[in-house]
Amino acid sequence: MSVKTLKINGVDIAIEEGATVLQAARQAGVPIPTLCHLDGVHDVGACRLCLVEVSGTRKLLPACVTEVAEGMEVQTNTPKLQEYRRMTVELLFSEGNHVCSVCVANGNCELQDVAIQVGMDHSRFTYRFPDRAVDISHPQFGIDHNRCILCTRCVRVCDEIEGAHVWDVAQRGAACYIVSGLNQPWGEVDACTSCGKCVDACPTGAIFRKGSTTGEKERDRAKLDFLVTAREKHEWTR
Amino acid sequence: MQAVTKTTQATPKPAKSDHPSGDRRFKTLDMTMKRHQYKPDALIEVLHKAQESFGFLEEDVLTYIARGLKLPLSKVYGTATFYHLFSLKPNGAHTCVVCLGTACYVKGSNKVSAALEEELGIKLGETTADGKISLMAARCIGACGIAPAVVFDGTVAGKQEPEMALAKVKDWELE
Amino acid sequence: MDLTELLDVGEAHRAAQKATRVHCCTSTGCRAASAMEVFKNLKTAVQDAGLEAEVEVVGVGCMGFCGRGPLVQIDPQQALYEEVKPEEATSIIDTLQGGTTPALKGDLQHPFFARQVKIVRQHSGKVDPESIEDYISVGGYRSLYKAIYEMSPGEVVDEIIASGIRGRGGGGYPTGLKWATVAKMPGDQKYVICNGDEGDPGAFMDRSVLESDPHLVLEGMAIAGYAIGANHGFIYVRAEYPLAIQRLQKAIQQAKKYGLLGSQIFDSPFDFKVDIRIGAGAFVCGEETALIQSIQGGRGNPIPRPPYPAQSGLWQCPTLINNVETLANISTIIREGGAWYASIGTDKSKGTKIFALTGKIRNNGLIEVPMGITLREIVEEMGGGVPDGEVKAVQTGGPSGGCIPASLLDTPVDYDSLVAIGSMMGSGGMVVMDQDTNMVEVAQFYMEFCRGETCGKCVPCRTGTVQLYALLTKLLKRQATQADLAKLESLCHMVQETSLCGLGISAPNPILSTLRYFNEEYQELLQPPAYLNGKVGHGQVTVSQ
Amino acid sequence: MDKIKFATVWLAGCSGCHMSFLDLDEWLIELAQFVEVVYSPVGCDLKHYPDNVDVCLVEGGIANEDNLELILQVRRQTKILISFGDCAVTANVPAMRNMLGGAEPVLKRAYLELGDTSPQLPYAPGIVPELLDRVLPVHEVVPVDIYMPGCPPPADRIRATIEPLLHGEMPAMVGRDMIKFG
Repeated sequence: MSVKTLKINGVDIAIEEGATVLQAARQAGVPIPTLCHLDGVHDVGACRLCLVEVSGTRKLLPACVTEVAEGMEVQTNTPKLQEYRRMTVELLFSEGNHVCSVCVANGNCELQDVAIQVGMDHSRFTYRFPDRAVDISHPQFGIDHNRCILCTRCVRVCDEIEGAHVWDVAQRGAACYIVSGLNQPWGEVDACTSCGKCVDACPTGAIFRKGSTTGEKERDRAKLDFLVTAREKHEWTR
Repeated sequence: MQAVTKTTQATPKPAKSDHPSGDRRFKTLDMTMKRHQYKPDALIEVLHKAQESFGFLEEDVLTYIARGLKLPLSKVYGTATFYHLFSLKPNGAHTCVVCLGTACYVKGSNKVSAALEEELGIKLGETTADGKISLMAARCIGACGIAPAVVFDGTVAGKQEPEMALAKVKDWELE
Repeated sequence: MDLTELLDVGEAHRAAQKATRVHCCTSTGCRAASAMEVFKNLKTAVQDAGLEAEVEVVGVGCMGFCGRGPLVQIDPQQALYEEVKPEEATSIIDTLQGGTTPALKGDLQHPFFARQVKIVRQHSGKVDPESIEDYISVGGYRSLYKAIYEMSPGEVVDEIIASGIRGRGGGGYPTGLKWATVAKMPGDQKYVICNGDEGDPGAFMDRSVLESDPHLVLEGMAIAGYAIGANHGFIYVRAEYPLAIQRLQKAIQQAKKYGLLGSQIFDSPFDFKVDIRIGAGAFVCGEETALIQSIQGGRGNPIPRPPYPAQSGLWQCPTLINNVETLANISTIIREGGAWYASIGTDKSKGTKIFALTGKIRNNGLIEVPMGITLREIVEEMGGGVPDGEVKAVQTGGPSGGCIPASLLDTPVDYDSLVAIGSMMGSGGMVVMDQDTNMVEVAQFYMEFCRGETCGKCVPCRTGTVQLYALLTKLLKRQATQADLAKLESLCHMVQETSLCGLGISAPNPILSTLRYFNEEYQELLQPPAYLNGKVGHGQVTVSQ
Repeated sequence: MDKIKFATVWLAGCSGCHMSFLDLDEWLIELAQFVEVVYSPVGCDLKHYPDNVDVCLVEGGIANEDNLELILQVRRQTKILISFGDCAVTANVPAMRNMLGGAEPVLKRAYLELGDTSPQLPYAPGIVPELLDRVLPVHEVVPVDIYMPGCPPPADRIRATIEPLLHGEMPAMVGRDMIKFG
């Protein structure tokens, strides 16, 4: 396999052909914030947090789906990118009802972490306060749409790893929401195997284990990694 | 054609996908799905046919399609709700679609829609409580040359003043 | 079928034609003004007058002057009648025998008609869109024959490159380059998609082309298929265009019957079939990757490019996606040659473009003009200006375009000039606005559209459009401050630069262009911050938000 | 050296931020050497918000007419206004009523639907301030100079925010210790 060399923030990096800019950055220890990316499932390039500047193009490119190329020069943290990332996170906070203080994921939430990472001390955008539902019909889990950022990690993990395709996205635009089955209560969807992968995949407190209260959500992210490695490389031990 | 011969057999054996209700409209769906070789890619084509035959997409129909095309339920629901033309609720006996495209907007279609909303006591996108009239908005029906345009039960009417549209709708109300 | 047979069909059809043809428009616009009744009455009138031997009434596609429909034109006399009422049909036929008619006489020498250069619309309003023989009789499918038998696929691509034609769907990507890319891709299975999801409000060029001359588009698709090595094409049409769909269906059947679509076209090894896919009401499906998702039966969510559809499109196969108007140019380019086509238009924008001229303008309708004509020529000469008042702005490019102020009416209409002034060619909507139009309201109108049409996949477009709409609403309620206006502008840039697809990237254009040219209308709406009580406060604000 | 005129106000919040402020413990004594507390529900008994306040910590969102009146006055009469805690910064828990859509449905839900004995809407003009339709974060009403999130902000964060101000410097509101919500 051939190797490509590129520069990220001025640092030389060599990585195998076909790798993404995000993988290259991680290998080099350059932090790029992400929300919709999840190792092991396909990338959708939807959250736009991982946008980077690549010399030679005026367009900002999502690191998660942009393949490395020979001689590529990438900037991951220019003032413009910092500003746009912060705005993106502010937009996410203003779109849902994210009340960290009463959330199961407080202290263990990727949205909260990203807010800190991008330096968001407040949202300049008006909170929308949408009227969203909570579904606790499943015996073990619940989904609180107020906390959902529509990253679709649950949709992909359920389809691509578990193979159950319980979830999908319904409606469009601001009305989009994660739907289970034929818009049925989650607990009534036959396809659900109660495997809990969506709980582990959810970056926020939107999908949670019932019975956990503020700040108690824990997720075993390593389990998903393990499963993917096991299937792809046939390594069935941790 | 095969579907027709099947029904004329002495002891008709229902095809696997047949709907237990025996509703003929499901047969139409079967034929559409068969024409597309039950490929999951045909979902939108089949939804169009279902909407045409049933008037709207009820749960039963969506489940039937999901089974026929071997698709997850959530995917069928997600796709059906993505597109404006698919309706999961029944429409009124009459439909009145106000075009809100740019040319119509510049020529005052918002006044037409406001007048209709007031007359019918419903908002765009809603159906009157008696199920008689659905009031809808279109992004652009491409009849910009005769703006503002309104579509009454599928027939395009151009250069509409609020009074003209009201007169038409009032006729329906009297029916 | 071979060439002789094709020529014979045309010849026989011409021979059977009557000396006088009464063309009556039966397209959507005129139908809404009872054109079908006029059509029926004209036929009866011909019978009643006993003129069947020398006169025929033909239902045709769009003649362009949609604002004055129904239109009737008698040829070869070149007599045009506008706003024809059903009861005027008899007297119009009477004129053929020296009678007179009260029907409104049109003026074909008016700049609205005289300044047009018709390539795509060459047969519109002249041929019966439901008759393949009519199309063949005016030279139809000859270019397809020429491509298959007289040119290699590579030569066809070269001809398109030489023509300099750029995509008519809005972006203006060089068509020849796109064809060459797909042609070069490895793989046995490739597809041609004709994008007929004309969603821009205020635009109906593609509808008119499909309704008036469906075979022209089908022929273009087949030539494209031959050039890039595809044997299957899809034509994606909005469900809002039922007549276009109906006529296309008929056209495909007729072409199949004559062996002009399907297997072994013109008895050559080239196969090409065309299927129609009907949209279901989603503007975003005009975006090529969303359109592909939709053809594959899914939500119309765009996916990141690269890979471009040319590399990996429909079912991961190399796919050529062209707009209706682009494909409708192909047959003529092959017939007349790329060099001929390149002689029309400007240096970087070749050929002609159809515009839907609507809004506050005297002459409403469709016009096909050479690239490089100025907006002023279109609006004032051809369009006849604003009925009562003056042009304030011209909107081009729909929700992705911008509002051009009257002061820039001398801008030539070509891809690059329009982008330079903050708008875009778009698919061809051209909406004229006068002094009664509030530009902030126009920006809000477009943002409402984008907010409702965003697919919801990427964050900036899904939530940014909502926030932009809210800020414009706040402005119009006279509750916004200077800080809000600054926020509006910075959010516009953010949505433009970070959105996943063209919808989001271009959604802020109507705001940015009105901010640029009509800034005073925004300023007038601003309020001082409430805490100042209308005056400068004693509190010193060190950091403002 | 003149002391810094220091104030704290309590709008729509639970007073938890003020409790956290009191958690500064012995540092409060140090703070007292630098500041003169001119208005505060926990620090002094003055009833009127004075002119020329240097620094004001604002706890809570803007939920009613009273909050609105006070915050406008605070802004006019204060140099550095600090949004103190999540309710001030995001409107937080008090704003969860916003999802119901407005003041009227909230009052109906609280006083009529859930009223056990004699359900009635509160009405006491001039005594009970009217609810605003929406609970707003402070910066939606007036400009804010420093945002200090947290529910409540831990005492260390409060100190790290105020301490630089005592020396005429602005605090750096970055990193998990300073700007984590919740």
